[in-house]
Amino acid sequence: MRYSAFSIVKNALSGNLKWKPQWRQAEPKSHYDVLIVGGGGHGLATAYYLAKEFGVKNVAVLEKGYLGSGNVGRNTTIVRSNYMLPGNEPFYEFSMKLWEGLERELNYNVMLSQRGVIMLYHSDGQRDAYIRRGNAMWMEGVAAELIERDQLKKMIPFLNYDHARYPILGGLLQRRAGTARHDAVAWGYARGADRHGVDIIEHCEVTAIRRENGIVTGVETTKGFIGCGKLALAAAGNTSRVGEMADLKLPIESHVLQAFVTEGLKPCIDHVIVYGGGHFYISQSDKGGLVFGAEIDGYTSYAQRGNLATAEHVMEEGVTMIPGLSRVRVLRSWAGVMDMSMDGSPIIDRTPIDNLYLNCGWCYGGFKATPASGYCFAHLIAKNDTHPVARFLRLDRFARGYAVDEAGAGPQPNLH
Amino acid sequence: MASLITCPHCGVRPKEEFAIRGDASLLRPAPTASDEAWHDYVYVRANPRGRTLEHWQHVGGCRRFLVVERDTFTHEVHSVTDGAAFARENGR
Amino acid sequence: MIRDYYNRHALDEKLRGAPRPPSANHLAIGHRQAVAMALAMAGEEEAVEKLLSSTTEFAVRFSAPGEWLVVSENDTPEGLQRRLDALCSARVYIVDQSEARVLFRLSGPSTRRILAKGIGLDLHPTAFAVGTSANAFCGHIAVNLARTGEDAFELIAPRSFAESLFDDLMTMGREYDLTAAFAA
Amino acid sequence: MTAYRLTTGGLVDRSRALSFNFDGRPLRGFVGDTLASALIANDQLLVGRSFKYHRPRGIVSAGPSEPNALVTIGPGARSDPNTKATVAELYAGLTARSQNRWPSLGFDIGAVSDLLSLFIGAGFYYKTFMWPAQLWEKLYEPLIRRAAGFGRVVLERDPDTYEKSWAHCDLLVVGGGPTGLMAALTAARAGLRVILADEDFRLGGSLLSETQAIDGAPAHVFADRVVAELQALPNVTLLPRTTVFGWYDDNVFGAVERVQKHVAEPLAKLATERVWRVVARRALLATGAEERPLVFGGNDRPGVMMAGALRTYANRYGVAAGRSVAIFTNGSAGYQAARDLHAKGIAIAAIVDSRAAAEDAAPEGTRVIRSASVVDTKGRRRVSGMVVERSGFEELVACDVVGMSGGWSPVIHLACQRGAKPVWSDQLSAFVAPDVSGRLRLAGSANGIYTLSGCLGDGVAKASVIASELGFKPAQDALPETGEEADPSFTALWYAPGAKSKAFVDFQNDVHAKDLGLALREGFGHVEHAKRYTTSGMATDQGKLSNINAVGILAGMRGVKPADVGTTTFRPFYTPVSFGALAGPARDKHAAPIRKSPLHEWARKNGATFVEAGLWYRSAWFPRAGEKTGRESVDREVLNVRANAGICDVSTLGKIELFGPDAAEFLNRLYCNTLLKLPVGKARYGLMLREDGFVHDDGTVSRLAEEHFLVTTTTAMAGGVMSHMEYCSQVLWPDLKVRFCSVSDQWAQIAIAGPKARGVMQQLVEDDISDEAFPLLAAGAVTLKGGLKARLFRISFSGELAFELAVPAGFGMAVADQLMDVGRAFDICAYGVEALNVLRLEKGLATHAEFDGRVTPDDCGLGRMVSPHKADFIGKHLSSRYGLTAADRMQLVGLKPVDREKDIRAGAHLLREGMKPSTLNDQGWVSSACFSPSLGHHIALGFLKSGRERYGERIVVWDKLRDQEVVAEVCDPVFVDPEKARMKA
Repeated sequence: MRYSAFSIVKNALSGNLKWKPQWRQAEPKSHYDVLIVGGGGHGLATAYYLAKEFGVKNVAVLEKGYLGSGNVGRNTTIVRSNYMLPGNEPFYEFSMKLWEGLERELNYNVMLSQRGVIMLYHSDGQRDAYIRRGNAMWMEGVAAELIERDQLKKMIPFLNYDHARYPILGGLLQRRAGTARHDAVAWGYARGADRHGVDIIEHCEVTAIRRENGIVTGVETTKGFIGCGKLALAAAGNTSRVGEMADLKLPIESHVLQAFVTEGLKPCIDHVIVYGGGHFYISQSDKGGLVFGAEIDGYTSYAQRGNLATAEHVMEEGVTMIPGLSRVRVLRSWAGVMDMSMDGSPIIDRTPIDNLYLNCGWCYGGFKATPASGYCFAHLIAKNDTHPVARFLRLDRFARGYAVDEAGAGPQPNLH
Repeated sequence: MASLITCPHCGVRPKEEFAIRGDASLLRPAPTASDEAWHDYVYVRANPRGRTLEHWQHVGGCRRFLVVERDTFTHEVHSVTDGAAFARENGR
Repeated sequence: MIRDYYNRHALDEKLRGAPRPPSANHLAIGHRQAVAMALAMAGEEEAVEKLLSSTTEFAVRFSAPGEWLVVSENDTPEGLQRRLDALCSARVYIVDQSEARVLFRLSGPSTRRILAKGIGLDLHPTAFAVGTSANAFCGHIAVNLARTGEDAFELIAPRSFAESLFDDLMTMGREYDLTAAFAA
Repeated sequence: MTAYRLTTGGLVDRSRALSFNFDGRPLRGFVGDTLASALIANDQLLVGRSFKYHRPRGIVSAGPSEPNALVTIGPGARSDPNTKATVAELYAGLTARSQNRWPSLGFDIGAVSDLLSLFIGAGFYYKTFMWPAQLWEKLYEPLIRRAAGFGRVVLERDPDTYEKSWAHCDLLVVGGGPTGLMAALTAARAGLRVILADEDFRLGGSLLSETQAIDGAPAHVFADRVVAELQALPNVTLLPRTTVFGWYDDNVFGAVERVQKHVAEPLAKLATERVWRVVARRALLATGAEERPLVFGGNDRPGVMMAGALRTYANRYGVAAGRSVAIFTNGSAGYQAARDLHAKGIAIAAIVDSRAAAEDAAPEGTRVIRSASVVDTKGRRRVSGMVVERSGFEELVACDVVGMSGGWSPVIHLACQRGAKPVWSDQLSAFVAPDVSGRLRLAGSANGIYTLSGCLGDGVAKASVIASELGFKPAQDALPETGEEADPSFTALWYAPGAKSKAFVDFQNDVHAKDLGLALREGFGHVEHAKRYTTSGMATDQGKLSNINAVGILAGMRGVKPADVGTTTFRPFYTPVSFGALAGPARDKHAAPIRKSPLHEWARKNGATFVEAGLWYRSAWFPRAGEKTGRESVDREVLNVRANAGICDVSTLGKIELFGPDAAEFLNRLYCNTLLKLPVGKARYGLMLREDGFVHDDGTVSRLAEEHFLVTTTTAMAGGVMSHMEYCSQVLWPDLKVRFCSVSDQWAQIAIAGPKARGVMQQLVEDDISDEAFPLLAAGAVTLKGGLKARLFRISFSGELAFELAVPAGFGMAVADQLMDVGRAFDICAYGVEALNVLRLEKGLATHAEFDGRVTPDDCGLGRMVSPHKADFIGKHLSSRYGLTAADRMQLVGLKPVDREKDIRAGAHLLREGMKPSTLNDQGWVSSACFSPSLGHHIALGFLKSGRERYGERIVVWDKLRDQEVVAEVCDPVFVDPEKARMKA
């Protein structure tokens, strides 16, 4: 059923009883050409592009929980392509472009809101680093603007210009960046993949990877054995656990990142604002809640819950950046398990096992990458060849000395 | 854990007194060890769901690196030992 | 040309002017103590601990295994160094910290409630008895905390943080009319 | 008038009236009222508009689960949006405003959306607004945003203050009702350190609304007695007005105390809110149970309220929500409410009971309609009647309030915040807490025990078990006497069949039963999907009333048990907590501690402009009269250092002293260059790598004695390097005999640089510091004239003849003053970090602008420092990886604009002349740039692919961000005195 204003009216007039499930509850077949482990944004996007762009239709997505129960449903919904390093920027810009056409591509309103992401700077050194980044963006053809303090005051008057511990000197703005409705991304890709024949199998946990002669032949699951021609992992925070089933040695640690939402408020914050004196970032959802977060809790964790000390620190940064937040009440906190890589950048690559493919290491940045991650991973799986924009995101980059270290923090995941 | 760590030197302390360095189960290879050994030491992590050993430095207290044996799913702490003592016992 | 240089206290600016008469809860800022860090040589930790606790000439504060802060009200920094050298010769390295640390002495009936606003330790007398000392965070600042009496604590903070810690303590104590002055 | 204040009764203080204001209307209430009870007393039941359909909404509950009665309280910068009127304690001068309505509460334009509700059901926005794309941000989204949201936030500086406090106890009791009070009392008498927290401003919980007697006294009198005893015990801390909002690992709880939210003008010496971090050996949740609403047609009309709330308003606050109350119930609680209201003289229009048979006693003369359902309500902005359906027949029952009672759900929120899922109980027809750990238990109604005597007894029993576990001996006191009690049973009813109009599940988010049906139809039947698709349970009440009904309805539609549907995840915060409270006092200038150099006052006295550097404030430059820009001052300072002399505060550098027989070996492994043979009395530049081979930090290493070293670090990395050294010494090489200690705060350190530096220094120093006696890189103790012991280092960061003098911190200012005094004859000036930066740039010295965590020593031209002979050092092995040694790596170069008038700025990228900008064509970037007063034009340092082979090449410095392109000449990074003659002078 195609979605449109017309379909809404038509269905309403028949009592809204004729809407169909947005995707089928598929039961697993015995064999698929491609099995994708992980029914989150990346797994579903991969399945969608495999079927739609690369003609691989005999595909199933296996999800151990409910669809979208991982990080796609527990992030702060930010979409941007303001990276500095050549290993990252072309990839994220490719993603940004896919975002811009996603609603029509999927016939699903993911509510992409290009309201602008601004990253504040508080010292000359930080400004110079942002200029370097802004120029790197321009090199890739991505518009960036340096907003100086006076201009910023007009644009965002409620920031802490006068009493801040670290003065707000300006910001780097990407106007095309913004937010999207996170759950809708998962549902939209699921619906799209389903329409192209992909089987989406929820509540189906992979328990083992079966190999014969060094090749993956299928997976054992809670719904029985499922055979496959190629196996693709998009398991985010659970990458190490799934990888272990195939004896993969991975440069990944799972960390917990909290996010928060306030009570609903009338429109007050029109951009995505990122504090440079810490990691704090905030935007307002269309429902009115202020959605925000900051750094990871710091220890490895598979529990989707956070720590009060970190939460308090996030609030400190918040009121330091926007004093007027002080009386706004925080409604809820939640947490996701991040697949933090050793250089803070993702991995989309083959593995030492010929028909096993890997997509992981998304750290904080997985949501914005969803379309490109799916596209590039599908490209890799279908053609056995790396998509050009993902050519630096290789698994062997650490051994070869080509880390893509955006933060310059070195091989300690909790510093990225 | 997550909220409190019992430092063997300073007693029960809140999480914010600690800085977390990472996996404590890794042994620094000999300088002559293979490229692979060095790669694995610096870049590869077992990342278990369950018990793990981690270095937490008590920066707000004695500044010792502690080896915290902890469950990454339940967040239960099983033991906390001094990092140097742990290192000696494990043959460094 | 002989010069006698003036030694400036880190809180000179903060405590300028005539002090208010001390209230029941009072913060006294130490002046002119000698402070040294004693670092036991490898294998000498226990011996040094014993030696340090064998005298009442100075106070000993636990910092880390084999590391203590030694505070003397009577010695000069050089004097303390000599005293410690004599006491534990060849077992310990002594690092003068007299200029690096500022002493805060907090006393009064509300002391525990004031400190609970910044320090995560359980300060109940059964958990942190008189005579106990340890490093801890007070808010965002690392201090050495010692209980010197039922309602008396001593905080030793790095000099560069002294003004910040002073401001924090005064904020923590405002509910109880905390006053502050240099110690007599 | 329908709602009114009863003439007698209640726990409000009728002798103390309070005036307050709602939507501009001056009203009066009493001490002891909540805003909600006072509004009801003033017949103001309509208090807000709903989220999506803008339907008029009234007060539903009497507690924190309130979905509708959200108001903004307080004026201007003190306004608190979305405050639940049902928990807001009334105070004199309170001003409240309704929300989400325009132009007024009575007439709201937004209500037109109610007419469109067929078209804007759950998830409608996912299916439309897609064409044309650019209209989303311009039109649709702003419309949606404006219609959504509730209160308005005033983004102004908050005049109030906040704080935090730690608390430690043997037992934390959450909830001060019958269970909690008895538990606290039992534990306290046994000697435990007890904290009792309750969100209400008065302790007693349900006892304050109870009509049953305890030990022969009214229940609230009993509560007061217990509270008085607890108050007198030294081992008890009572925290009323305190909500425990979260249960965290290790039995740590977060709680927020509203210290002064109930006053118009908070006292300055007190925080307005305080967040408690409670470390509890044991905790007991005595959080009670929540009465469930019923899902029936028209159940959102103002006047439809929880039956228990009606009881509370009548018994505790002495207010009646109406004159003729109808009850719709599925259990005994509805009857209890009817009896209590009836006893207060309020007419009971009818009791509609969904059950066929029940033992419950209705008040005398009350009509009870069994096996019946309410299918609709009537009335405009207030209910005037309800339509009752029984056996296919409909009847309109006139009433001005409908009290609904759908059974009970234990409040288990906190127990489920750490991953364990609630467990369905068939017996209780409710989700109960999972077995979480021995350290947290539930008691009383939270534990599914709904009788008063049961609660009192369970509180005692659980506290006794806990006391015994912790080694205390609880007394065996007799339980308080209670009278006979009604059987608290009910028969679950998730959805009252036959609804004639919208039957709301989630009032605040306007989710009605049909939305759940649509969700299921579209494949969103999983409870998490249904929540996310319909937004049920996502409002400010987090579904405290609605979630259980949503689960029941989904279960019914799916044909399974509620157990099979399960619940969504419970997460902090139990009720919303302000940013301000969670942030506490660490905000604004106090967001991070401020570190001050011992020379801070000296710099200030000399007119310094300060700049933040990590936690420090450093002097940036020292403007003089007539200098209009910082640049002018910096240029003067630089030229003066090159021509005469200058002094600069470098106290903020990290300084660490090391001791021990293995100190040299330790440092030798720590730095990539050789340090083992560093002679006593000498300093050496040291470069430290990370284990991955990239530069970590640089600094100097001085050998003060055979087994005594002093290392310096950069200001930024001081903490990181200390930690790194501790890691290496404790974890990697625990057998090396080395001890170390930070001496950063012990020494004031002053750089004295310039051709006249020695002349100045010799005025102060007793010792001979001639080039012969104290050559370049000499380091050691000196005595200042007058006897002050100091340390002197002949090191230079400016390329000039230079010293660094370290004196005990307290003497720093006096010595710096003296240097300025004696230096006057040598034309000395003070210079700041900006001039320092220009001086180093002219010398091509790398700092953290260059060491960005991605460069190797060789990239910076320091490759020769990496010792090829050492067996091991941090970073040795991985330095040899292909990517770190590739020929096309970017290398540090100097850049000079070909047109000397042009400027170059840091952050620009580098392009070959004539090449198009693209990521592929990117040749490098500018790391630092400045105007060089020594050369009279701009200079820069940058990283350029294979840069060292390209000296002399012209390159485009491409700064698109500022729309600037400058052609520069690639050159050696050392711009001034490459022979180092000046430094060696």
